[in-house]
Formats: sequence, C-alpha cells, structure tokens
Amino acid sequence: MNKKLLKQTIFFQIFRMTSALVILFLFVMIWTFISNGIGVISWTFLTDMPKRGMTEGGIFPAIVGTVYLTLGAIVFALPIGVASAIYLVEYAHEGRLVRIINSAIINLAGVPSIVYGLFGFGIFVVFLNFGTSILSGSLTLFIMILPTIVSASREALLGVPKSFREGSLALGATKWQTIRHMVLPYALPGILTGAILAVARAAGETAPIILTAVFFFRPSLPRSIMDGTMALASHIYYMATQHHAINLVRPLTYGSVLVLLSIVLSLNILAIVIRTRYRRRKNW
Amino acid sequence: MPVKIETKDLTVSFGDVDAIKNVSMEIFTNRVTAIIGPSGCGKSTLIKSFNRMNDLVSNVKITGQVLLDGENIYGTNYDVVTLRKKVGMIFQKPNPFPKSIYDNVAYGPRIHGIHKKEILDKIVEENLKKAALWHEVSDRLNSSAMDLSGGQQQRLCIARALAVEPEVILMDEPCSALDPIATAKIEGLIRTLSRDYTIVVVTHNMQQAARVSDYTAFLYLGKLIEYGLTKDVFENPQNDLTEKYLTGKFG
Amino acid sequence: MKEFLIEKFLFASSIFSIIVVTLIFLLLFSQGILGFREISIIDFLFGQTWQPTSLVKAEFGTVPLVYGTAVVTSIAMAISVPVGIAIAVYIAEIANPIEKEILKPIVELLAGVPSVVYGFFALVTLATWIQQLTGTNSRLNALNGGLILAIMVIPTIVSLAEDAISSVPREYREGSMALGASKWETIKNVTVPSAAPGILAAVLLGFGRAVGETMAVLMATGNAAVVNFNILDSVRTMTATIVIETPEVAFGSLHYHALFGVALLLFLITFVFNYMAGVIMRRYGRTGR
Amino acid sequence: MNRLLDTGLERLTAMLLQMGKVAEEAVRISIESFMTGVDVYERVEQLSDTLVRMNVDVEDKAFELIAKYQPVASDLRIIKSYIKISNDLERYGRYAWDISFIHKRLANFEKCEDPLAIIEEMGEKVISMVQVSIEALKTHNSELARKLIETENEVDALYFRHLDHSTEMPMSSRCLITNTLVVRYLERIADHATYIGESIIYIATGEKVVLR
Repeated sequence: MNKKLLKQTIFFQIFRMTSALVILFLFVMIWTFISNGIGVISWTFLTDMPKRGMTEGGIFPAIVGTVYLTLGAIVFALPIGVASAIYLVEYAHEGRLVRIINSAIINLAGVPSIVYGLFGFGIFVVFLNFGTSILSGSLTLFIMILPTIVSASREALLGVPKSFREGSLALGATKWQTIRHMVLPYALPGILTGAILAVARAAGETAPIILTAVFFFRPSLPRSIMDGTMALASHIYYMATQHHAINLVRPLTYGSVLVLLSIVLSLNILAIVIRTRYRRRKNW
Repeated sequence: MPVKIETKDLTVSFGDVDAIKNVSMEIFTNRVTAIIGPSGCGKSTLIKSFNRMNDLVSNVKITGQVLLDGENIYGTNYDVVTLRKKVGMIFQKPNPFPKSIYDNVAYGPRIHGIHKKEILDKIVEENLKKAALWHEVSDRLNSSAMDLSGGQQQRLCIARALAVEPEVILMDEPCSALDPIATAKIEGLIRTLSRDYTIVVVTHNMQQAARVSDYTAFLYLGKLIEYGLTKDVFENPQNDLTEKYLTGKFG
Repeated sequence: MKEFLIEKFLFASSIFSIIVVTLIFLLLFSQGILGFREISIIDFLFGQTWQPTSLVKAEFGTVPLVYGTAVVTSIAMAISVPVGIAIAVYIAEIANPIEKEILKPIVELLAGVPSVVYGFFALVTLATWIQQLTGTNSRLNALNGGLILAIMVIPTIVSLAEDAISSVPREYREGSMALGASKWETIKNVTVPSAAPGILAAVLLGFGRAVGETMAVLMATGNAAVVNFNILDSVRTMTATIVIETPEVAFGSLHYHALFGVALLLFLITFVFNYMAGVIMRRYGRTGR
Repeated sequence: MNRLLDTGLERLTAMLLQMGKVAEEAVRISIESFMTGVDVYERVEQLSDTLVRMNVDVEDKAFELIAKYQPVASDLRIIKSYIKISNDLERYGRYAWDISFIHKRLANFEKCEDPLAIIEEMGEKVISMVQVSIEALKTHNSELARKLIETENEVDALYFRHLDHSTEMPMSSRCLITNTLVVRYLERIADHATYIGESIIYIATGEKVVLR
C-alpha cells in the first residue's frame, strides 16, 4: 500500500515539475525581453518614425501598420464568421452540406500560415493586382482568422441553452427575433473572446504579411489601403535577421518584441478575463 | 361541448420512426386535458405538434391534420407565429430567461410590438396575478428571474406565456422538476386557469393527471389507446393496456 | 421576407469557408502543376538538391527541405508529446484548483505568443544556450529549431488533450477508485486510456502545427538546404523556403511554380494530419457540429 | 411483476374470505337450528361479533392501501367493493344473530308448523345464495354472481307467498311474529348476497349493475 502511494507521489511530482518547467520557460522568455527591451521603450520610441536606416528612432509606422492590418482583418472576419456560425448552429439541418462546411472550417484552421501567405500572394497581390498592400494583407489575415471566429462563435452559440430558444419561439417570436434577443446577447461574451484571440493572432502573424503587405522599410505612414506598410511582427523579423547592422539594432529589436508581446499578451489576458467573468456570472 | 383542437389522423415521424401514429382526438374548450403514457410513448411529441414546435427538429415529417378552431395549422398559409401566440407552452424544466422578472413577462408583448411602459406595466402585473406570483414578487420585479425558486420560476413561465394572450396552454410535464408543495401550487393554478384557457398537460404522474384534468388520453407507442373523462378512465378503463398502465402492471 | 433575406445572408457566409478552401487548393494546384511541365515529379520529390536560383543548373529537389522539416518536427514532437500529455494530465487530474487557475491561462498565453517572438528568442537566447552546452559550430541548427518548436506545440497538445481527459465521465474514475485503485493507477489504467482518441487527435493537430510553423524555425535553424543527419547542423524547412524565396521570385518563373509546388506538398501533409485528427474527434465524441 | 399493492390486496382478500367462512357458518347454523329447534344463540352471537370486528379490520386495511398506493382502475374497484362486501358479510352475521335471537326468545317452546315449509325452502335457498356469493367472491366470477338473481327472485316469491299465506291462515300471534320476522331476515340476507353479486360484477367489468 505504501509502495503504491510512493509510486503515485513520484509520478505526480514529475508531472508537477514538468508543468513548472514550462511556466518557468515562459517567464524566462518574457524576462529576457523585458530586461533587454525596457531600456529602449519610451514615448518617442512608440511615436517616432525610424531614423538612420532604422538604427535609431521609433517604430510608429510598424505599430500603425499592425493596427491597420489587424483591424482590416477583423472587420471582414467578424461579420462573416459570426454569420456563418449562426447559420450552422441555428439554421442548417444536419446533412451533407453542413458536414462539408464543417470539414472546410476544420481544414482552414489547420492550414499553415505560410500557405495562407502564399495564397494571399497569389490571389490578392498577383491575381487581383492589389499589390503589396494593406488590403492584400488584411484579406489574407481575414481568411486566416476566419475559422477561429467561426469556431469560437459556434461554441458560444451552442452554449446558449436550447430552452431559451424554445421559450422564445413558443411565445410566438420569429426565428430571427429569437436569435437576436435570446441567443446573440448570451453568446456575445464568447464571440467577443474568440474575436479578441483572433485579433491577437492576426497581430502576431508574420509570414503571411511578409508575402502580401509589408515592406522592409517604409519611411512614411500608409495613406490608403492600397499602400504597403510596415508592421511590428515583420519589423522584428527583418531587424533580427535581415538588417545590415544586426548587432547595432538589437536593442531596438528587443524593444519592438516587447511592444508586440505586450499587445498580444494583453489581448490574450483580456480574452481570458472576459471568459472567466462571463462563466462566473452565467447563471443558467 | 365546443372543440378547441382537433387532430385528424395525425402521424409524426422522425426519420423512419413514427412517434405519433394516426391519432385522432378532440380537445375541448376550457377544459384540462391530460396526456399520460409511459416514457417515449409520444406524449411530448403530440403536444408539440399543437404549436408546431416539432418543426424545430430537422428530420420531422408530419401527416394528417391539426385543426385549431377548425383551421388546419399545418395548412400552407397558416402563420406559425400567430399559432404560437394563440397556443402557449410551458416546458418540463422551468426556463425563465436570464432577465429580470419584469422583462420575462414583457418579452412576449415586446416581441409582438408593445413598447409603451404603462401598457407593459399593466400586462406584467395582470399576468403575474393570474399566475399567482404577484404577491411574492411585486416588490422585486427588477431582480433576476434566475433567483426565484423552481416553483416560482415555473409560475413565472406561466405568467410569461399568459402575457401574449394565448387561448390554449400546452404544458409539457410542468411539475417534473418541482417539489410537492410547488407542484400543488401549479396544479391549483392549472385548475384556476382552466376557467379561461384550454389546457393540455403532459404528465408521467398519473395521480397528477387524475387530480388536474377533466379528460385523460392514454398514449402507448404513439397510438391513442384510450381517451375519455378522467373519472371514467381512472375508475374503469376500457382498454386492457390502459388498465395495465394505470395499475402498474406494465411488463 | 426580412427573415428570408437574413437566412440567405447567413447561408452565403457559411458557404464562404468552402469557397476559400477550394480556392486555396485550386490555386496551389494550378500554380504548382505548371512547374511540373519542366520539373519531373520524381526529381521534385526525390531530388537531393534545392538550388532554384543557380545560373548554371537550377535544381528543384525537395528532399533537403522535407528532411529539414522532418528533423525539426521530429525533435519537437519527441519533446512536446510526453511533456504536453504530462501537463494535460496534471491539469486535468492532479493539480489543485489554484494550480489549475494558474496553469491553464499560462498555457493559453504560451499559445498566444507570436511565432516571430519565439523565433527571436531561439535566435538570440536558446541558440546561445545550446552552443554553450554542446560547443557546436553552427549556432543556428535543427536542435534549436526543434526545441523552440516543441515549446510552441506544447500548448496545442495540452489544451486538446486536457479537454479529452476532462471529458472522461466521472463514473469511470469513481468506478476505478471504488475498486481500491490509487489515483495514479486510475489515471494510468482508466482515465488516460479512455481519453486516448482525443489525445491522439491532439498529437496529430500538434504535428500539423509543427510542420506548418514558419517564422520560428526560419529564424532558428540557419536555413541551409543540406542533408547532414546531424541535429547540430543547420537545416532548412519547407515553410522557411517559401518565406525566404517568394518575395524575390520572378512571377511566373519556374521557381515561382516550384514554390507553389512546395506549398501544395505542405498543404497536403497538414491536410492529411488534420483530417485524421478530425475523423478521430468526430468518431469519439466531441462532435463537429 | 409483483407490485407492493398486490401483497396488501392478497391480505385483504384473505381477510374477506375468512369473513365469508364465518358468515356462512353463522347463517347456516342459525337457519338449521331454527328448523331443528336446537339453541345456537351463543355460538351465533360469537360469530356475529367476530364479523363486526373483522369488518372494522377490513375497512382499516382498505383505507391503508388507498392512502399508501392511491390505487386506480381495477385496483380501486376491488378495494371500494371489498369495503362494501365486508359490510354485506357483516350483515349476514347480524341477520343470522337476529334469527337465532328470535328463535331463542320466541320460538323455542313449540313449533309453529304451518309456514315451516316455506321457511325451510327459503332457508335452503338463502344458504345456497350465501355460498354462491362467497364462491363468486373467491374467483371474481361475474357469471356466478349473475346467477344469484334467479335465486333472489325465488326467495322474494317465497317471501311474498308467506305474507299472503300468513294473513289468510289463522295463527297464534307468537307464531305469526316469529315466522314473519325470520322470513324477513332471510329475505334481507338474500338481498345482501345480491349486493355482493353486484359488487363482484363491478369488480370484474366496471359495470354498475342493479340486480334487484
């Protein structure tokens, strides 16, 4: 009996150590970026244009570019993703079509981001001739995050009890009235969580935008969606690997990483907080 | 006796399975009709065909007719929304919306275009009174319906259904999730409401059927086995299956 | 009428996903197939040399790229599968509520970190550690890429495997414990085996993620398209190849089509693994609706 | 499947059949003793008292079953009828006691020969009715129960014949009273046998018949 317990304790401790190790890794990584990057973070770093071949100055155009690209993606993805989820949950009858749509969504979710990049490159940049532009990048990111939004919205809709719908329909509400008043409001936190996570993911994506939207260096802010741009993620990549004076710009690179990481992790934390609060408040 | 609902050769199937087979019956105005039968006999399916809630199931097929005031509700031009306004429904598990007590009752009227505060106030009060809930909640209409007890929630659902001024109220095992005292209150309410409404109650509790109903229908494997005055069905059932079911001698 | 229009709009939106998948495949296929007018499929799949820009003789053998992807992915999976499952088991079965409250969000944050950030970390920190530990000459190598990839795949495996383990019915556990089994025996003999299909699906999806990961491996592996059978040598993956070469490729050239060919190969590999994961998940609960 | 209620119903039936036995004996010996002039007053009084007690027991048991199981349909009909039948059986005992009481009080000095033939015939028929009613009860046999009506009619006919007869024949008032009362008691016993028959038909078919 004691041997049994000893074995159990040993295994549990191994598992606990493993988990702790992964936490440790995250903290070490974040600490690396904070300790190396905090020095360069300043108001001017965030709001200035890059200067002297990006060895000095700020990353303002990159931040702006990331915001544009991300906003563009979510503006397309949210309505279409939510609409798609509503159709699948509320309207579609189980059958061939739903199965095909489902497997399409599952497969979209699994497509590597670089393939999205190449797709965006082939379709938007080349075929539709949008060129290397915010539009091409946004559309590419939109397609990339669409499955995330659909899945999150679908889960959120399915989480609304059937009894709400029955109750409303039984009172003579139409299907759309029921969805609008009795389903969507209660699915909203879940949909929102999904949307925020999708935004975070889009903001951090690099490969697709390298092929569709960004330039190594662009000294001015984009003036229209047909302009190319800089973006934080790609900026980090270029500064870390492509710059002619890698060591000189390393502090700035750390700073950029810290900015990107703060944005993305804040969004993630926000999503987690919303979800936790909503789960706690949920009383049905 | 005026007939409110009449089914003619009603058959409801899900896929290949017939849940209701050739049921023809008349439901009388301002009477309580109980539908009893073993689990899976089609009781719920039967009443859900009275307000077309079965339509929500994807592979459902319905043949025959259901006449409400002589009009076929499965007719091509019949408006489901109007139907469900006329035929309210109370569900097995109390399903108040996670809104305030007031908004629960006001939900139906609002959906149907009533937005004036004074009118809504009146509707809410009137129907909470009808559902015998008013004196328990009149001081906290704006608190969440989810904080009410199970029995109160069910009465709130009844008030909510009454607020759209139905003529028929369908109840799908309305007390199965409630304790005996809450059950007694709902049963009393059913008797009171039967003065103004035609009520159809599905129940697996035979004693409840005996207590609240004027007429009792016994359903077995989707077929209407016996239908008649409750006192006759319970004292002297004509069909051997009914007898066996009522006395608990079911194999 | 309004209801009808709304339904049509919703329907159109949901069809969109099908259209996109089809378009992706069609594009990759049509562009990739053009390359095979000049490159033989045999050479493409089994050629030992990837030299698309050589002026002397351009060669499009994907073996070095597939090898790079395989090595990096194998290292990543060898680490992330046991670690991921261990953490999933810990969260689902062993951790007390407070540990759970901490671990779960951290795993989610780990999943949220952008791959370029991981790549940068591998480039500047992890590579140094490995170099100090092994004394290798090439700072950026397959091991470096595999390690960082392992960290990136762990959250995928943990969250899906944890779902699978958590959805094992309580009764199974109670049944086992009631027979006098210890918690560990219950986990080992009842809970984890019952969750096996879900865990397998998690591993497959993790694999799909590892194969398709781009930026981190691009920045961590050194990108030399050679086959050396040494994990401390530099390698180049399929994904990295696409990122590096696409921006500079001449539109419509043979090289251009060859890159689409690589993407098609990548798409098909990940498709197969995601499909298998999907089938497993659909068959064993967690319906796809 | 054996229901909890079944055990109770079996117990109730057993009590009722026991009552039947006692009642039958009371009726039989009271009539026979009247014919033969033997005094069985003590015995019959004992039997009648037993029946009164048992009737209370049956009623208690029946109410217990109703309270516990809320029986419906045939179960409810059985219990409701058993309460009535138990009452009828108690009445058998009571009239048997009445007969033996009259016999002891008025008739034991000498016999009033003349209407004895009628009383004897009635007595036989009544005893058979009591036996048939109890037999029908044992098996819930509605056919058998229906047969009671014929005998009941014959008993009634004899009763009327006695009434006609006694006004025409000169008789001592003692004899007149004795015989008339006994004939009347026999007629009542036959009535109760018929009631039992009605109850049995109701149990078996749910039909509420009036056999008289």
